[in-house]
Formats: sequence, structure tokens, C-alpha cells
Amino acid sequence: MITQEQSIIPIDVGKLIGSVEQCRNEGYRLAQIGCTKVGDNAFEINYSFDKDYVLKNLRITVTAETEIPSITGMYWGAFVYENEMHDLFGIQVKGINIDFKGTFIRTSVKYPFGVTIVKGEKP
Amino acid sequence: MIPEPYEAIVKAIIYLLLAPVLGGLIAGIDRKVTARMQGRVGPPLLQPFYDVGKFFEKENLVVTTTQNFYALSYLVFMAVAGALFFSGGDMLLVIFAFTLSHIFLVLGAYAAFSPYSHIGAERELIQIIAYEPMIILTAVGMYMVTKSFYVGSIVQSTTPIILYLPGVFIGYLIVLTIKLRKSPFDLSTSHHAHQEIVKGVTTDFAGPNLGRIEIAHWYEYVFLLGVVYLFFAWNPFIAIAAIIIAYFLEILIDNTTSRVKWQMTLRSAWLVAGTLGVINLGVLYYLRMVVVP
Amino acid sequence: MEGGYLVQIIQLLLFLILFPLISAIVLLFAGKSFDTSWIVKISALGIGAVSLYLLAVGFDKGLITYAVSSGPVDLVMIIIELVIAVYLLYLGIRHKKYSAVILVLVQAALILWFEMTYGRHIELSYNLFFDQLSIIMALIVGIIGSLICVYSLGYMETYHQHHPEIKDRRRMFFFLLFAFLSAMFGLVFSNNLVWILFFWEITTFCSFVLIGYSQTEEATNNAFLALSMNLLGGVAFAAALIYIAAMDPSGRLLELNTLIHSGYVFAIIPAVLISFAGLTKAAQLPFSSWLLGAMVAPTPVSALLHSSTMVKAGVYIILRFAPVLTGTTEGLMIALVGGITFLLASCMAISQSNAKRVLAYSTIGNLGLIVACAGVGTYNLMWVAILLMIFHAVAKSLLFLCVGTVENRIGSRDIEDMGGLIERMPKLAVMMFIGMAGMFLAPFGMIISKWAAIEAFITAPFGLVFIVILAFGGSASLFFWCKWMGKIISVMRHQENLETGIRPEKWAVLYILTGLVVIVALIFPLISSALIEPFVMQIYGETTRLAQANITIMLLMLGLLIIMPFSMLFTGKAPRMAPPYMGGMTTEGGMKYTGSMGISHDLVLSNYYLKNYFGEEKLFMTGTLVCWGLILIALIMIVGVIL
Amino acid sequence: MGFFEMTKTALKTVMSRPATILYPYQPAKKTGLTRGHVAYDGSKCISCSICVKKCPSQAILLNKEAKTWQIDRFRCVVCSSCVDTCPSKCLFMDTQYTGPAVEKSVEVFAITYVKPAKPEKKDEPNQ
Amino acid sequence: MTYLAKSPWIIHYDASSCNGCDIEVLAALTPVYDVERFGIVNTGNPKHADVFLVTGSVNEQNREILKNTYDQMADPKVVVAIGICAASGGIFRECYNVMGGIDKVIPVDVFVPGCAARPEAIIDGVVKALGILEAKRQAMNDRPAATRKPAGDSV
Amino acid sequence: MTKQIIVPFGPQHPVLPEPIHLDLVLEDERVVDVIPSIGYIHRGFEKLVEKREFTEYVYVAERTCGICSFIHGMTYCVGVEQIMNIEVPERADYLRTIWSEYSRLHSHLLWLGLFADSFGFENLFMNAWRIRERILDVFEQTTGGRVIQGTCKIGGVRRDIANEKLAEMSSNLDSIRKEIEDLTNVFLHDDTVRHRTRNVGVLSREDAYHLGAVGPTGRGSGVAIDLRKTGYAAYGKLNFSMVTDSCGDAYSRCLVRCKELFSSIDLIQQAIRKIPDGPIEVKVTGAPNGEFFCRAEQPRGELVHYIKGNGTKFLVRSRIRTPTLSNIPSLIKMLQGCELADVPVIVLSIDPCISCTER
Ligand code: SF4
Ligand code: SF4
Ligand code: SF4
Ligand code: SF4
Ligand code: SF4
Ligand code: SF4
Ligand code: SF4
Ligand code: SF4
Repeated sequence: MITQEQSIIPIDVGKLIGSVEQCRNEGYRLAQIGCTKVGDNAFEINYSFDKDYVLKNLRITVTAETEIPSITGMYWGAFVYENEMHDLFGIQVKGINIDFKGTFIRTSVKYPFGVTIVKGEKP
Repeated sequence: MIPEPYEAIVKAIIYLLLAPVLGGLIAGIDRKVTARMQGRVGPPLLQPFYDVGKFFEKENLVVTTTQNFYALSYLVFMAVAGALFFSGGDMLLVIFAFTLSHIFLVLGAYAAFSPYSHIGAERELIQIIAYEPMIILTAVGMYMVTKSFYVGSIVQSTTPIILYLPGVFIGYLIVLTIKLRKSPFDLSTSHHAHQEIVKGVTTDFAGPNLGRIEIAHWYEYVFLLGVVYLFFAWNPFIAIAAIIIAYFLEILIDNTTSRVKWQMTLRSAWLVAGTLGVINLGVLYYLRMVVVP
Repeated sequence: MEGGYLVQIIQLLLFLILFPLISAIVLLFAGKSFDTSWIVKISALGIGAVSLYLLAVGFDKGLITYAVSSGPVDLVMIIIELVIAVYLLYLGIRHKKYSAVILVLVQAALILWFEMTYGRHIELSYNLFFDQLSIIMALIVGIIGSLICVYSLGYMETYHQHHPEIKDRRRMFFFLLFAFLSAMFGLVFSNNLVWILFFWEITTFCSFVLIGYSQTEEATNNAFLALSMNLLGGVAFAAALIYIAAMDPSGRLLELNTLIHSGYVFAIIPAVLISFAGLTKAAQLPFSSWLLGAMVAPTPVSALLHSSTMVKAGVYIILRFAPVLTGTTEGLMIALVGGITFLLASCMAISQSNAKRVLAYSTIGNLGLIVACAGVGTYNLMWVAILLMIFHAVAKSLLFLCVGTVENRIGSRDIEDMGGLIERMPKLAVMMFIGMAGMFLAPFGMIISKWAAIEAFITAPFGLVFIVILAFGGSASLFFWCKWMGKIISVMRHQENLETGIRPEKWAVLYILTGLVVIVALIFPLISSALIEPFVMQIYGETTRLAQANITIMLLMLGLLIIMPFSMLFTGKAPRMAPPYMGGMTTEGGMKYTGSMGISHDLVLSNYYLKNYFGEEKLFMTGTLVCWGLILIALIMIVGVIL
Repeated sequence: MGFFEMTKTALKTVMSRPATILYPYQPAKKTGLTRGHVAYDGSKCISCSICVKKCPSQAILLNKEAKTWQIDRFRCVVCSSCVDTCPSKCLFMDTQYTGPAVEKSVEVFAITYVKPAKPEKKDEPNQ
Repeated sequence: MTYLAKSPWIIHYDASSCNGCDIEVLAALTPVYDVERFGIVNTGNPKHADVFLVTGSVNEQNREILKNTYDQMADPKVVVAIGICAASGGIFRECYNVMGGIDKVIPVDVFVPGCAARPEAIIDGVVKALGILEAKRQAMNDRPAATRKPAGDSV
Repeated sequence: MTKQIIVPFGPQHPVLPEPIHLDLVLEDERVVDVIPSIGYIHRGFEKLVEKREFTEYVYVAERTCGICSFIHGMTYCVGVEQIMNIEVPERADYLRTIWSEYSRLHSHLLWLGLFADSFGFENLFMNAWRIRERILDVFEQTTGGRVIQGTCKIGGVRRDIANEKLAEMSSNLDSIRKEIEDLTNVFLHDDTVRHRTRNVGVLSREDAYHLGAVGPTGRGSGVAIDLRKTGYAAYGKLNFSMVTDSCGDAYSRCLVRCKELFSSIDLIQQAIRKIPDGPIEVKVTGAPNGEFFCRAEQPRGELVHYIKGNGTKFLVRSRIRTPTLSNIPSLIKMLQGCELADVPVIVLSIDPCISCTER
């Protein structure tokens, strides 16, 4: 069985910019940014970077109120993930280069992944 | 030779009645052959007639009522241009009437004040200025050979015009590609450039107006192929064969090229008119005016 | 009877020259409190009516020359010319326009030299003349020119309301307008080349002041540009006079009609020199820039310069020399200058969005076509050229005045701002539509001329070149007209009507001109047979005849065009209105849509300008170089003739 | 020459037979595995409800009181999950797809399975 | 049969399909199925179309677009919902952003089930819709124009 | 007054089977500004993990996209298997590889057709799709579905392919290869096609890398990333070389896909030669507890399925990062300053798949 190599490195929100900068300098490519709701008001955000098929994930854990800095200064294309994170989870991201202000993915429920949704009719 | 008025009127009426039938059939054959080239069965032969019949069954949906006027004018002047041609009228006058009718189509698109119609209109204009010089040079070439601008005289000329105007003929075929809205020059009208501009000039026409535009196209086909006929007018059989071959070639080109951009369209059409057309006419001019004045 | 109409006609000619002048002077000295508008109206009416009357009595007469004693008149003219020269020198030095200063000096020197050396000995008898071409010119100047004067009344009032910073010099303005008309009449009726030069210079001067009317820096610069270029022509003109006088001490050849019939050897040098002057005045490449610069003037001035006066003087004089130029290489060069100007100006117009610049390029282009016809100068091209001149004058004046009116109301002369005019100013939009149709649509005038031109060029020497030019230039002009037309007829919903508050005399002028465009198209066969054909016949001994069938067809088409709009009253099915297609986006009244980021966009559409292909700079440079080249060839050739 | 790469293909196709299947005049393409619609045999169904649970789009409803098994063909994504998981093999995948309809409706089948002890063969579903 | 039924032009809109049904709609246009045999042309422009093929379920984001596109079609017109998603929301029915089948927004004339709907089923569905189209045409002719519904309100 | 035209490009537009919207600001036909808008088909099905057991969620994952449905299902399954430490039988791995490569063939042929349509080459579109039907036939014969195959499951695959059938597929591919050769020849050598694709939408290697371009979009610019090189499924046991090109224009991206068609055929034939006999699935018990970023190479590039479970039958999170999402920043860069006529070509050159992008 082949396992794709990957590591998860938890860091503080304050160190985010520095660590991302380091990744950029080391020639890492941004593979994705993804968010997971892990508690009532706790969100894990994974910044995944790839180099030579090895995935390095920087993980910050934040609350909905935490304002996190945008990494679009280092990775121009990160705006898609940051807007998505904002629209789906309600994470506040500061200083996105192209800030859709909640119109990137418009949803019927505000911040659907930040809340519990009850829906679905009986068959 | 100016045709007799009555004869001319009869011819014009015959054209007005028969051209749509013929044009529709040509369109039907075109679609069928195209489908076969693509490995498909394709629509029934009479499909263009069904389409137009359907348009008149539909609701008259407009953005502005002035569109009705422009669409109708397009049809009327296209018919007038063709009728003039087939009744043996002055080629230049025919060309101007032909242009006039297109202007109405373009204006109709402008009238709708819609992004796609608008871009279609601009592109249609670019196409008009691309092909018009060549068409005028074609008429001039015919004059140089037959000493007349009258279709009536040209058609009776016993000179094999094509031998004198090979360059002009090729140039005409190339602009014919524009006029028949065939790839690689299908920039603006209806379903051809849909990837870029939806339906171009016809985007905001619907129902009966679309029907009128389509009938005008039929008139146009017959007229345009009529010009091909003139090149071979000394022998009607060869002429008919030439029309068929020319049209088949157009379909083939349509099916074997991608659409080029407008810059390329304008450049190639002007280049063709400016080289093939002008050189051909220049040689002819030299022969006719200088060597044998 | 014989003598009766001769006297009558000479009276009319003198009236047309002097009456506007008198009006001008009255207007200049009319007191501030004095309402001048009725003077303008009455004078205009008078001029127009007399021009028409002249047509009525003169249309069937051939060439008539009049002996008018010139002694005192010559003196007055010299004095006026010198006064003007001094004034121009003063202005030139004040504004540091030294090229203009030099040209003024050179020209004044030439004229003085001419007067000192030859002028004193020459006493011409037949100073005035008259033929069908004069009638046509008189009608253009008399009717269109005076309509423009009337229109100016309302325009200038609004103009000054909108531009409080500009000094109100309206008395001066109207003085110049009428002086201009007077000079134009003088120019077309004079047989004496010295007189023609005088009137020529007056038009230069008047246009100079009118262009600089607003006294802004731009206006002043452009005025001097116009002045310099026209003076360049004036210098050539003066040189021509000296040459003629030197060749023919009797001075008989200074009579235009004698000169024209004097044959190649005598006439070609003055013909080329004066045609050169004509090229400058008609704003042909390389001199086109002055006409574009003249757009800073109030719109009626542009209208006047473009449609009925200034530039028409340029082509008029070339037309007069067409019989001399025909078949000569020099003529061909001049024709080529015209042809290339037509082609390039039409192309350059595509890249313009300023309505007045578009009109200006179109004017330059059409004059180019006239020059081309005149330069090749065969009889049927002469016919075409005159026809072109008429159609152009009518349609172009209408368009200028329409643009002026629109500008007054919407505060912009940019075509992009004229979107949806059909909703905002329906009547005016229809008028503009007709004016533009007159410029490029079959079966209106210009296209008839184009058609005739193709048929005429095909038999002319080197005609193929011109046919090719016509084919390409014609398409280019179609493009810029049509996209403008499209702009005004696009139906933008929910627009308020801005057509209120336009003064009745403006409406009257616009209605008359619109009517003229249609009428001229309808009766052009009549114009041709009554005026143009006899004139051409008289000069060339043969003339163009229109094929009856084609006329019928065109009239039918015109009729069809007129009745087509009524089809809208009989649409079969009741239409349902839907907003335009916008990719399924939500639209608000068809004029806005909500796009990316939730931003509501106004629907913005503008025309294509294809700057990379039809940009001014490149084409202008090319045109200037080529046309200078052609002119130089012509000049070298006449130097060859002299040697 | 680069201009006419396609000409060969176009001329070849115009001469040969079109690739078109003349459906509906010719039968539709089908294979033995084609997932068309779920067929049900009420005589074998033990009402275990596994198919209900395993259906990812909740197309199946089992009513034990009324002894009916119903399927909403406008919800069924034809994934075959129910067929695979049904313990008594009373579900099959038929190769014929469900035809278009003007109204959405559910199909109700009676469960005729009685007891394993006395097997009977009343089976045809009534709709 | 009238012309309408011989020349049904279609427009396709993807409301929120997984592409499965979309590409089957496109496949129906290509040589193996070639719906142009029935005079069907894929116009892409609502103003020219008679048959509205919708794939995917409708959501908050595109309900307006669906409705606008429908409104811009000239009468008579029919709507064919292609695939399970368009019929009911299908497997995505319970997603928060999914409203359900497209009949929640515009009137649907024919449902074509399948996930993905097969090209043959799409052909069947369009053919079925033609009958309805013809009935609508007659109904429209019977109705005076003035009583026709104004632009902008559907359903 | 500015001489601009604002064009609402999409969401309903004939060149886009899927809805995406661009506010195009044009001067003449030059694009001076472009603001994209997506989200028209967002369903939010990642949230369905709360309602579907992880075993049934495969059916949802498969319907992420109707084009590479199989790869989505497989990537999800591999992710879960990694967390649960399940060893999949070797035959299943080979079958997964075969179906994956068929997906790539199907997707690339579909793309070639749509790409041809974007520059108005209708016949080429028709031809590409005609050939593609032959691939779909194989899908239907082996899985029962044309576009939604539904054969992957956690622990293996649901269906086997008989060895005779495999042999037949292999020889069938030989004739498909010939047709594809004719087809790609036109894409690569026709002058009018080159006119429309050469120097259109140029993306430099540096831009491509840092904007996160993946798949043929990246490889067309010389970014050598192909996740198959990590050796998931049976790729580790097969031989293939990565296709890249350096020009970075639409033509290069087309070239890469054309060449990949042949490498896919080759991979399938290799796999058919090497496939061992044996079981096709293992029994799965328990539930995933842990997290994994599972990556695979889709036709459009790198796909990331992030799966996090907590030991219950319901996952905590499934996050699907699809190649198109990663390619959107590059797309925006490429659209700046192009011609209106290039817009469809450039948009299609990244082979956008919005369904999976918006989920
Ligand atoms: S563009 Fe004209 S010719 Fe072509 S399909 Fe449309 S209506 Fe017919
Ligand atoms: S096939 Fe799938 S969707 Fe249909 S009923 Fe069975 S489990 Fe449910
Ligand atoms: S159909 Fe099968 S799975 Fe469903 S209830 Fe009956 S026996 Fe159980
Ligand atoms: S519901 Fe139908 S149309 Fe929509 S995505 Fe699914 S299959 Fe396609
Ligand atoms: S019905 Fe199935 S194939 Fe069609 S869009 Fe929905 S999930 Fe996709
Ligand atoms: S990118 Fe996504 S939606 Fe597109 S084909 Fe691949 S998996 Fe399917
Ligand atoms: S969409 Fe365009 S390319 Fe396709 S069939 Fe229609 S016209 Fe031809
Ligand atoms: S981009 Fe591809 S997957 Fe998406 S709709 Fe178009 S063809 Fe289908």
C-alpha cells in the first residue's frame, strides 16, 4: 500500500504569515486551504503546501471571531480559498486581494458550515 | 443592354416567388451535407422550411417594436436587390441595395441595446467592410470584360468571363465564405459564432422576425450564387456545375476550419481584394485600355 | 429681352455680393440694445430668396461674362488686403506665431509686387461671370449658408449660457458670417482671378477669426494653424497670378474663362498652383489638420466651413480648372491626393468618437473624392463631382446642425453620449438618421454619386486606381456612419425627453434642411438635367446621361424607404416586450444587471474604434508623406514646363 | 499543408455511413450490465428495510403495516446500492431505463411474501 | 403536425448538475445520437428556443437566472427537466443550498429520470414534450393576445 | 466618456454548459477587465457527510462530477482506506487504474470536442465526441453506467471485468488509437486551429507554479506535477512518462492533453497485460478514525479529498479541492488583455469543471 507522504504542523495564527512566507521561499506550491469545524466555536484551518509530492499542512485553530490574515500577498491565487472559507464558515479574513465580500459562493444559509442545518423531507 | 421593362418585371416576380424555395432547399442541402461530413444523419431536407414555418407560429417577442421594422426592411431590400439582379439590372445598384438591406439588419441589432446584439452588429459591420470592396471589384471586372454593368448584358455575353477573371473569381469565393456565414469567417450572425457572442445580430430577434431574417438569407443565397453563375454565363451547364462545386467547396471549408478572429477576417478579405482582385483587374485593364484601346 | 435678362442677372449677382456685406456691416454697428435677430433673419431670407430667383432666371442660360469696371474696386481691394495683412501681422507677433507672420509677409509682398509690376497696367473688362456652376454654388451658399446664419442665432445664445467664460462677441460673429457669405458669392461670380484671390483671402481671414472665436489657447492655436495652411495656398495663388501676368502682359489670361480655354501650355502652371491653393482650402492631406482644428469653433461655424463655404471654395476652384487638368500627369497627381485623402480620411473617421471630428473626416474624405473627380477631370467625372458637392453640402450641414443641437442639450459632442437619442430626442434623431442616410445609404445622394463615380472612373485613364480607392474608402465610410447611426437608434428605455426648449427658428432650419436632403435625392435627375448636364455639355461638348430605368428604380427604392416605417403600424401579432438577453442575469428594466460580487452594472455599450488598424497617427503620417510626395511631383512637373 | 488537415477526415466521413443510431427507429444501446431501473419482487421481500437505509437518495419507502414497498423513480439515482445489499435478492437491476413522465409519481408494490414455511408464487407487482 | 413540432429548438441550462446529465444532453447532439434528425438545434439563446432543457436541481443562486431565461423564451414553450436532480434534487436533495426539483421555480412539462439520464431517454423526453408544445400552441392561438401574460411573471 | 462595453458573459451562455459568470469589460474586443463569479451550482453536498454513512457517501462523492466520476469515487475510497488501513486486493487496484485511465480518455476527448467548439470548429467537435462514444461503450459494458460508473467501493471495486473482455478492450484500443491520431493531428497541425490557440492565454512557468496551476494547465506551462507519479492504485507498477510542454499557451495545454490520450491508452494496455487474478474486494468493518489528504491525478489535474473521521459511521469532514478551483487564479490572469474571441478558448483551455469546483 502506498501512502502519500504528508505532515500536519499546528501553528499559531500569529506565526501564519511568517511560516507561509518561509514555504514560499522554499519553493512550495499552495495546494489548498481548507477549513473544518471541530467544536462549537472552533475551526481548524489547514494550509496545504506541496513540494515534490510531499504535502506539508500548516494548521491553525481559530474561533469564528478570530480575524486571520490573508496570505494572498505570498500566494496570489489563495483568494479563492479564503473567500470560500469566509462564505462557508464565516471565517474573517483580512486583506484578501480580490475580496468578494460574501458573494463568491452565495448560499441560502449564511455560513452553512458554521451552523447545524436541519433539512430534508421524508421520502 | 437594358432589359425590356415587362420582361424585367416578369423575371423579378419569378425571382421573388422562386428564390425562397430554392434558397430554402439550398440551406437544407447544406445542412444535410454538413451533417454527413460530421458523420451524422442530419435533419430532413425540408428542415429550413419547417424552421421558418415554426418562427411564424411563435410569439412576436421583441426588445423594442422598432425591431419589427428593421427585420422587415432587411427582407424587403434583400428581395429588391435580388429582384434587380435577376431582372438584369445594374450590378452596382444591386450591390448598393444589397448593402442597404444589411445595414437594416445591423440597425435592428443596434436598436435592441443589448450587449450581444451590439457586438454582433459591430462584427457584422466589420464583415461588411471586409467583403464589400471585393464585391464591387467583381462588378467592375464584369464590366471590363463585357463592357456593361447590366446583368442582362453580362449574362448574354458569349465571352467566358472566368478566363479573364480567375483572380476575381477566387477572391469572390473567399468573400462568399463571409457572406454565406461559413467558417472560418462566421463572425457575427446567428448560431455560428455562438461561442463568443451567443447569436450576434439576431440575439434579440425572435419568432416572426427571425423568420423574416431567415427568408432574407434564402434570397441572399440565390443572389450570391447568381453572381457565381455570371462568371460562367456563356455556358449554362458549366455554370450550374460551377455553382454546385463552389457551394460544396464552401461547405467543405466550413467543416475543415475553425473560426478566425475579426482581425484576420478583415485582413484576409482586404488582402484578397487588394491583391488577387486588383492584380487581375490591373492586367485586364492594361490589356483592354492600353494594348487594345 | 436679350439685354433684359442680362441686366437682371448682373443685378442679382451684385445684390448677392453686396447685400450680405451690407447686412454684415449693419450687424457690426447695430447697437447693443438693438435686437439683431430680425436683421439676421431678413437678410438670410433675402439671400436665400434671391439665390432661388437667380436659379429661376438663370438656369437655362449658358456662360455669361460681365464687364464691370474694376479700377476703384481694385484699389479698395488692395487696401482691404493690406489692412488685413497688417492686422494679421499684429496678431501673429502677439501670439508668437512666426510661421504665420512669414507667410503673411510673403503673400503681402507677392501681392504688392504683382500690383506694382503688372497690376497697374492691367485693366480687365469681364470681371464677373455666370454659368450653371455659379448657380449651383450660389444656391449652396445662399440657401444653406443663410440657414446656418439663422440657426446660429439660437445656438450662440445657448452657447454663451453654457460657456460664461467666453467673451460674448456675437456682433462680430454675425458680421463675419455675413461677410463670409458675401466673399463666397464674390468668389463664385468673379471671373477676374485677382478678384478671386481677394475673396479667397477674405474667406481665409473670416475663418481665422471665427475659428479663434472662443479665444482659448486651443482655439487661437488652431486658428493660426488654419491661417498658415490657407496662406500657404494663398501664396501659391498669388504666385500663379504673377506667372500669368508675366506670361501675358495684356492680362487677358487673368480672366478665368479665358485662361481655362487657353490650352495646356499656358494654363497648366496656374492650374496646378491654384489647385494647390484649392487643396489647402479643401483641407486635403497633408493640410487636413486645420479643418480638424477648426472644430473648436462654435458648431454653426463648423457647419458653414464644411458644408457650404470655405472648403467648397477649394473644390470649386479645382473644378473650374478640371478641363485643364484632365489627361495630364499633374491632374492625375492632384486627383491622387484627393483619392488618398478620401481613403485615409474615411479610415481615420472609424477611430473617432467625437461627432464633429467624424463629420470633419467625412468632409475631408468627400472633398477628396470631389478633388479626385476634378483632377481626372473627364466630363462624366465633372458631372459626378458637382453632384457630390450638392449632396454633401445639404446632408453635411444638416448633420452639423443636428450635432450642434444635441450638444446644446446633452452637453457633449461625443458619439458615445448619443446613445438612445431616438428616445431622448426623437425628432432630432430622425433628422440625424436622414442626414446620415444621405451620406452613405442607397438611394440617397452620396451613394448615387459613388455609383456614378465608379461608372465614370472605369473609362477614365488610370481609373482603376480610383475605383479601388473608392471600393475600400466607401466601405470604411459605411462602417463609421453605420455605427453612429446604430448608436442613436438604440432604444434605451426610460429616458426622459430632452427635446423641449429648442427654439423654433432652430427647428425651422432643421426641418428645411431635412426636407432638402430628401428633396434633393428625389429631384436629382431634374437637377442633373437642368443644371449639371448643360454645364458639362458647355465645357466638354458631351455629357453624362442617366439611364431612365435606373432612375425609376432608385425612386422606387426611395419611395419604399419612405413607406417602410409605416409597416410598424401593421405588425401582425401583438408584440411582447422582454428585456435584452444578458446571459440570464437579473436585469432592472433592461438597463442594468447585477453581476459579479453583487455589483449592479449599468449596461454600457460602445462602438468599436479599431484604433490599431485605423488610428489617426499612423494613417495621418502616411497620408501626409504620400500626399506631399504627389504634390511635389506635380510641382516639379510644372517647373519642368517652365524650363 | 496545415490548412487542410481535416479535409481528409471530412471527405472520408461524407462517403461512409453515418455513425448515428436511428433511435427510436433502432433500439437503444444497451449492455447486460446497463443500469436501467430497479425491479422488485414482492414475493421474496422480507421487509428488512436494509434497502431503505442503504439508499443514498431515500427513494425507497417501506410500509410494514400496509405491506407495501414503494420507490420514487424521480429520486432514485440508479446506483444499485439497494440491489447489492438486499439480503433476500428480491431487487434486480433491469436494463430498461424509466421513461419520461409528465407528472412525478411513486410506484407502490405490495409485499406478498408471507412466510418461508409455505412458499407461494403470487408475485406480480400491482402498481 | 405543425411546424413547431418539426423544429424544436432547445436551450440547455445547468441549474446545478454534476455534469453527468449535461454531457449526456450534449452527447445527444453528437453523431451517435444526432438529434438534429428531429430538427433539433441547440441554440443557447432563450429567445430562439422552444424547448428548455434543465439539468440539475435549482438553488437560491440560480433560481432567478432560471426564471429569467424561461421568461425570455417566446411562447409557446415547454420545459423538460433532465435527470433526477432536476426532478427532485435527487441525491443532493438534502443539501442546504438545494431547493429541490426545478418545478419549484418554473412549470415543468416533462420529467426525464435517470442519473445520468441517457441520451435515448432525453430524446424520448423531448419527443414527449412536442405533443405538449403543440397543445400549447393551439391554446395560445385561441387566446387573444391582450390577455397573454406580461413579461416578467411566470409560474 | 469611456469607450467600454460591459458584457455579462454567462451564467447562461452557449459555450458554457456549466454556469459561470464573467463581467467582461471590453474596449473594442479587447478584454480590459474581468471579474468572475461562481457559485451558481453550489449545492453544499460536503455537508451530507453528516447524514450519509461513510459507505454510502461514495455515491455522493461519485456525483461530484459526471465527467471523472470514477476518479472522485476512487479518491474518496482510497482516502478512507488509508485512514482505516485497509489493504486493497491487487486486482482491484489494477481495475481502478484501468477505469481511471478510461475516464481520462473520455474526459480528454470530451474536452477536445468542447475546445474545438470554442473556436467554432464544429466538425472537430463532432468527431471527438464520436470517438468518445466508443469509450463510453466500454464503460457501459464494464460498469453498467455511461458517465456515472459507480463501481468503486471502500475496500475494492464492485465489479470485475472478465479476462476475455479485458483482451477485447485492449485490441479495441488499438483501433481507437488510430482514430485519435487523425483527430489530434488536426488539433496540432491545422493552421486555423493554431491561429486560434497559439499565443492565446499564455501562462509562464513561474506564474503557473505560484498561482497553483495543476494538471495539463500547469504541465502546459512546464510545471511537472502529475500525481500518478505518487503511485496510488496500480500506477506504481506501470511505466509512463509525464507529458509537459513549455509554451504555456492554449496550444500547449491542448498538446499535453493530446499526448496524454496516447499515454492513457498505453497505461491501460500495460495494466491489462499485468493484471493478476484474485479477489476484487476485502470486507470492511469499523469506521474511519483519523484524517487524510488523499490526492489523485484527475484529467484536469491534482484532486485533493480531505477526509476526517471520528470513529463513527459519519465523517466529520469531507473537503474536496478540485483542480478547477486551483486553476481559477491562473484563468483570471490569462484573461487579462485577451480578445473577446479568445475568452471561450482560454476559459476552456483550463478544462473547467464547475460542478466539482463548487460542490
Ligand atoms: S445565421 Fe442566418 S443563415 Fe445562419 S442559421 Fe442563422 S439565420 Fe440561418
Ligand atoms: S438504485 Fe440506488 S437510489 Fe435507486 S433505490 Fe436503489 S439505492 Fe436508492
Ligand atoms: S427489498 Fe430487500 S432489502 Fe429491501 S426490504 Fe425487501 S428484502 Fe429488505
Ligand atoms: S439533475 Fe439531471 S440535469 Fe441535473 S445534473 Fe442531474 S442529471 Fe443533470
Ligand atoms: S441526476 Fe445524477 S448524473 Fe444527473 S446531475 Fe444529478 S447526480 Fe449528476
Ligand atoms: S474536475 Fe471535477 S467535475 Fe471536473 S471532471 Fe474532474 S472531477 Fe469531474
Ligand atoms: S453550436 Fe455552433 S458549432 Fe455547434 S452546432 Fe451549433 S453552430 Fe455549430
Ligand atoms: S466544463 Fe466540462 S464538465 Fe464542465 S460542463 Fe463543460 S463539459 Fe461539462
